[in-house]
Amino acid sequence: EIRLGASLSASGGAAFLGDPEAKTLEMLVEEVNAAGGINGEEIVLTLYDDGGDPNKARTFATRLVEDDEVVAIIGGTTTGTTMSVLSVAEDEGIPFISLAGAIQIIDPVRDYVFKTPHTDRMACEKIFTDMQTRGISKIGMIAGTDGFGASMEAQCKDVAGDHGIEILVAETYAPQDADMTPQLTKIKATEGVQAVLNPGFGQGPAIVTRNYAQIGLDLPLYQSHGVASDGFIELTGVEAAEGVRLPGTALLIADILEDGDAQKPVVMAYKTAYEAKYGEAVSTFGGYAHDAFRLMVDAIARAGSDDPDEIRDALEETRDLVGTTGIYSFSADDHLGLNLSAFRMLEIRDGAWTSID
Amino acid sequence: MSILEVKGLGISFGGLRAVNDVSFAVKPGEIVSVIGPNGAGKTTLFNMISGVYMPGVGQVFLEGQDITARAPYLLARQGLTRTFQNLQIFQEMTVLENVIAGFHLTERGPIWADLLSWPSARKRAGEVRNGAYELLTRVRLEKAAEEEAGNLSYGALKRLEIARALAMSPKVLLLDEPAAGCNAVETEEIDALIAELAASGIAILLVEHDMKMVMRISNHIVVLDHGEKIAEGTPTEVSRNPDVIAAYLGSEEETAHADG
Amino acid sequence: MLTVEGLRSAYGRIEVLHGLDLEVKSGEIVTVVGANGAGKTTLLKCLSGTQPVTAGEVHFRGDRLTTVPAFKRLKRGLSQSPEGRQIFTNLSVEENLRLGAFLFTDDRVERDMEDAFEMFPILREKRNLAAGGLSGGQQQMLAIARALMGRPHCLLLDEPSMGLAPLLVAQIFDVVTLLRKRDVTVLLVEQNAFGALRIADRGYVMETGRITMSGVSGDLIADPRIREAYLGL
Amino acid sequence: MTCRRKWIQISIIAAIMLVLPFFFPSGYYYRVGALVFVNALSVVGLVILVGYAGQISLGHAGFAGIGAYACALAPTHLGLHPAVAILLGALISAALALLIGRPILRLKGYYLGVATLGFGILVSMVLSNERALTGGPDGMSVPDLGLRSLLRDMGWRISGGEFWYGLNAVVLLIGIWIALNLYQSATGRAMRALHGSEVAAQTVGIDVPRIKLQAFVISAVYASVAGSLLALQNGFITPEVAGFMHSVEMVTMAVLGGVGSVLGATLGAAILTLLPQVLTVFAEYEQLVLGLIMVLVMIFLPRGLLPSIVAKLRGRGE
Amino acid sequence: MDALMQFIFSGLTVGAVYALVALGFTIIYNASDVVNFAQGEFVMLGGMITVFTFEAGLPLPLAALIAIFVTSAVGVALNKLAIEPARGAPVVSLIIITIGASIFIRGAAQIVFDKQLHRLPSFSGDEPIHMLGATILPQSLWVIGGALLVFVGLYLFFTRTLTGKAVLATANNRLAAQLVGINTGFMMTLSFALSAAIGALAGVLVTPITLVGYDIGVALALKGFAAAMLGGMGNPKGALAGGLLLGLFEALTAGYISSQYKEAVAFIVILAVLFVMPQGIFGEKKTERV
Ligand SMILES: Nc1ncnc2c1ncn2[C@@H]1O[C@H](COP(=O)(O)OP(=O)(O)OP(=O)(O)O)[C@@H](O)[C@H]1O
Ligand SMILES: Nc1ncnc2c1ncn2[C@@H]1O[C@H](COP(=O)(O)OP(=O)(O)OP(=O)(O)O)[C@@H](O)[C@H]1O
Ligand SMILES: [Mg+2]
Ligand SMILES: [Mg+2]
Repeated sequence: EIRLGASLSASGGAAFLGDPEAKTLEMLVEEVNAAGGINGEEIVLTLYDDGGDPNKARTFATRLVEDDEVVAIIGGTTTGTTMSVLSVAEDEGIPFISLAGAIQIIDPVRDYVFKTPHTDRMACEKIFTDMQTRGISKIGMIAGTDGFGASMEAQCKDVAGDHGIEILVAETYAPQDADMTPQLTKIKATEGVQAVLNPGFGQGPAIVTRNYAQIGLDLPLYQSHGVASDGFIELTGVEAAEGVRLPGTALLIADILEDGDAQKPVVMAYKTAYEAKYGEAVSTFGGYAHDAFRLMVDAIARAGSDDPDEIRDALEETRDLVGTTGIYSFSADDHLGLNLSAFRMLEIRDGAWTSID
Repeated sequence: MSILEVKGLGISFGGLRAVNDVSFAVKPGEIVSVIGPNGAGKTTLFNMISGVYMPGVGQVFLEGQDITARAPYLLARQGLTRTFQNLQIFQEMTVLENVIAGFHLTERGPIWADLLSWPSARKRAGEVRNGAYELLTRVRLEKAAEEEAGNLSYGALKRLEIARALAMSPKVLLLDEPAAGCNAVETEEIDALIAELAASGIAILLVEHDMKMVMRISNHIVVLDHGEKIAEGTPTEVSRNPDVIAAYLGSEEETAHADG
Repeated sequence: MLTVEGLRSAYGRIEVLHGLDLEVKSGEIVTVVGANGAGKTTLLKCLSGTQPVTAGEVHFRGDRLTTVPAFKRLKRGLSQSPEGRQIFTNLSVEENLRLGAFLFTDDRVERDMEDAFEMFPILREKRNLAAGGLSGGQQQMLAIARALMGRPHCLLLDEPSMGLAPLLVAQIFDVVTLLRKRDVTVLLVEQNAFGALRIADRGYVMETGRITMSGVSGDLIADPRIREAYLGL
Repeated sequence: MTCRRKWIQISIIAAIMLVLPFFFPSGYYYRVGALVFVNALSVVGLVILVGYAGQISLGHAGFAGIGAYACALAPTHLGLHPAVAILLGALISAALALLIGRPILRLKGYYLGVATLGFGILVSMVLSNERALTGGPDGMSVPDLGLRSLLRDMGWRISGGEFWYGLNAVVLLIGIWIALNLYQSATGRAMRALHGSEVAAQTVGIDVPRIKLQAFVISAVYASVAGSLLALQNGFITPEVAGFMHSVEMVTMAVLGGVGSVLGATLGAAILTLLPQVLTVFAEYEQLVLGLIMVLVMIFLPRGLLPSIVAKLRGRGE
Repeated sequence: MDALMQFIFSGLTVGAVYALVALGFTIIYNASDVVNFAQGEFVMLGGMITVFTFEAGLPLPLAALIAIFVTSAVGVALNKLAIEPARGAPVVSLIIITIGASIFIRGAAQIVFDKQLHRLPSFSGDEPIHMLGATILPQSLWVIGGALLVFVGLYLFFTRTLTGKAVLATANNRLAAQLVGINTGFMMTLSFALSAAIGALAGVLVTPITLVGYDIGVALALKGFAAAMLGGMGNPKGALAGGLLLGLFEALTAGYISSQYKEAVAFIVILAVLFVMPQGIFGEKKTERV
């Protein structure tokens, strides 16, 4: 048997992300084992819920390594938990694929640490590129103060200049705020703002979008990949969501992908299986876990052993593995292995996602 | 020379003049009683003297020093302490610890000595403990020393409060109805205790409704009614004062009736 | 009316009542005297149901009362003015009295309240003030008045004279005598043993959780042991 | 007599600390043990405030946050050694407690609760909003204490888990010793006295505001040191350490163990730290079971684990 | 000016949510001196149950009624199974029980329902109402109206009814309450039922605005607690005023000072108010004499 470990935030503030991740892993393990495992070896997954608490995440990471004797770890739903798990993985020499966004996870590159989601920086670049093509250069920003929102806000501020974008006004809201009209009213009153960008996940972006419509702001609104799921349209309401753009993955538009698209079979397979099993829509985050798992299985299969170091080496040699998020090719100095093309610019039209690339 | 002097003390609670222009003085070793009908303002007077309430007008002097509205703990450090009509006990501490707490001023030292259990701190603790036992014996509570204070009966708690106050070795002691809840025999014991304290030079200010006790041990009596001082004098003078009889004591017959 | 047989009660594991027998007949005034810590309060608490009984029985007007919860005993006609007064300090004087008649909604409540104010005029003056602001003696009056608002057949008074001025002590004893005329039975615990025995029909003497003596008041007053131990004569 | 009881208590805990590792099947248990000790340390501090002095705090994690971030920030920005940073954090916590304690401690009960809650929230907000300094919600890494490599140079090789288990155990023992000293000292008695009745405490000469403040400052220092140790052993810290949930967790540990009892605090910390580790077998039902256990303990042992059990045992003895 | 109006509308909306939670605290506190930290879970249950029954096809009003009813039952169960058996326990222990219960309810909700966010349709559409140069959603008016209604109801309950007084008496002196014939156990049950019902009502009203998920309870309980303390615990006037003020502080701070520190500013204001009024704005001083 091959022992895999995972520490995810299936409850707590990031349950939104961690829950589909956990479900995905459980589903895929079943699937692979049903198909005979890896090279005939069954996968045993030990999954812990760290509740988004970095301290717990570290304890679970230690437990996975020392007590459960896993050969590889997937997890770290948030940047904070990832950073906690990361040092254990590095110390003990256990390959670790993170599901969190921050760039600091793989920059600088660490021997045993990989990650599947795009970095926040890439999302910002994707958005700014789209703005540029629409002739937008002055924007307002409203971000959640949770880890996701704050981190992406910082990255966007960092790269805005490179794209000739000026951020005229930056507001924030707390993750569980009920009303963002004051912040949006301030943005509305700021002279020269041409579009608004809202990094965040959870209910915040839905409420922002609804308040946006309420106070009659008719500038283009950009959301982040943090809300890339059908749930967002449901929560926001079709009317308010109309015209919102965000950088998403192929998974969201699985149905309308062109037949020739390399990702189509992968995303369709995952989407159908997940929705059939759990009766809820897939989300980008589940996709991250899917990709991490596939990468790991692929590496273990190629390594032909459950020696952590060999798995690590195999992981680093991954080439052109098609995932839901994009196509991965790792190298010694790139442990993310995705490029901007993995992001697709999506727009909500009539309550559905459309690709505008 | 009086040790405690009250001058023109007064306070109001939303329109009600609970105490109005009350003056008197207490000498060391003297027992001065304050009597008066329910709601006359006796406890309120105590509260002002002991710094629990801030007087509206007037002054309080302790050994000639103006101590008006000074915080109770400062007054305690100057040798003035009291007991309460509504029991104020450290419920979750043992009976002995209640009394030891009364020795706070003797026992306290620098905080680091307490934290590190410095020999000096331990020495002080040991001494105080013996003193506390002695006091408990004096109020006949030595058997209950290790009992949680909340478990005592009402009368026992009254005596515990007195012991705790004595632990301070006060110069001025204010006793608010010390004999309430005690029967005639028990009251006599408290009588004796108070007289003994006065004999040792402590100035005692006493509020009590048990007239037998008051008349027996007071050197001087101050009578309050509706917050005003209506009379003062020796027990004999006061007990013959018609105003006092009308407002408080009632006719001879009634007094006898009530006190047996 | 009220009979107690073999009553035992304990705080935690420490037993303080060691099998009491006691009887109060209808229309009687019965007093219990005893030193501090004898268990008088505990006895009354057992009767009002606020202290669990470990053994023995309490019967009241023919019914077994031993296991009836405290709040139901008033309905059966047993009312208590507890030690330490136990008034509702955050509520006004009037609300305290009104709650004394919690079980009733008829017109008599108003009249009873007037009676209470007659009896203790100071309470009328303070009717709208928080009861916690009353002086000690005033609170004691309120506690007694509140107990009367419950229209008891039998009234349990725990040291009602505590903290009251001599005039009022006399008045309280008058009230108790008056209650008998209204067919209210009274069980009176008093430190003012002389006063209590003078108005009572019978008396019990309690010592460390046991009844050590009982009899007609006059006999008890005359008993030298009692005169020395409790009356200080 | 009481002095002997103190040493008995300390010896029992020390013995348990020493013997336990012989039963540890893997290094992970050292990690959990080390966490128990750190949590116990901050809870012992809370016992001084809540149990002795009867003052509630719903924001004590704020001090843990200060201690933790002192160890992250001072070495990076001021070039201080992490060990010095622990002291610096404790000093800042004490100073802050001194500053806010005066006005806050005039409040009573829930009002004090909300004021301390506000303090905790302010600290965690600053930590997560001042991104440039603290790394924001994503947190920041904490340098190594360096003690372990020192030991290694001296020829004593121990794993990270073992090292922190040992260090935290020693610090906790010192913390317990101090708290027990305080309990039977004049100051400790004054704290318990004002808990019973503030007016009465005043009339025996106790400077109530000052004693409350002392309790507040002492407990802040405990929390701060615990926060520092946590940060150093994790090597990474996020504002969660100062969050409301952490404060609540601390209070819960204290109450569960028995709020007036130092030993109880240790037990409470142990249980609430171990429980989530044990409950992982329930996966989805973990929260459910955790909540249930909390409720049941409080129903059946309303004064907290240790005092209630002791009372029960005594009862049988008599 | 228009901006100010918008901030005020926002503040009132959010404030009304806080006020509803704070009002929910009032009853249980008045009956037992316990701040029920599971109050936020009642709000969550109200929202979640309505969403699930509504999605199952029931009409919204019926779904809401069921939610309120079921949540009350949960409240009663909480009292019967957790609070009552612990009678005589110190208040801190009771508080820990409510915290434990809130963890339990949250844990149960994530299993019975799910971990997703949900929304209900607004009761009167999503067309913003333009007023005084600003906009407000009709649902906000529902929430504000709901808070006012609950306030009036509670105010009358505590000042005009004997039962209300009996609830107060229960907390003030349980022993005495029993002596005057009050069934204190029933008063506790009643207050838990009412509190839970108010919480559930809040959940129904706010879900169209704030959305609902299994873990929204903690944040709401926290804000409601702060609001109740600001206004003065136990007094419906205080709960209403505290809630609305807290909402307004946050909105105005977000609008004029810094959205990042709006909660910080709100707490600093609370601290300042408590410094001057240690019992909150409408809190009454407990009258206990020595
Ligand atoms: N804090 C307060 N708030 C309102 N009224 C008060 C307060 N303290 C005292 N009073 C009022 O002041 C008057 C005097 O009360 P005080 O307690 O001094 O009386 P007392 O002489 O001690 O009576 P007793 O013999 O009954 O103890 C009473 O009418 C009382 O109601
Ligand atoms: N809550 C309690 N817990 C433990 N023991 C108690 C408790 N209350 C009273 N006792 C003990 O029970 C015994 C009887 O007390 P009780 O209060 O009934 O006496 P009492 O006759 O009313 O005395 P007093 O005249 O002083 O009021 C005493 O020994 C007392 O210490
Ligand atoms: Mg008085
Ligand atoms: Mg008694």
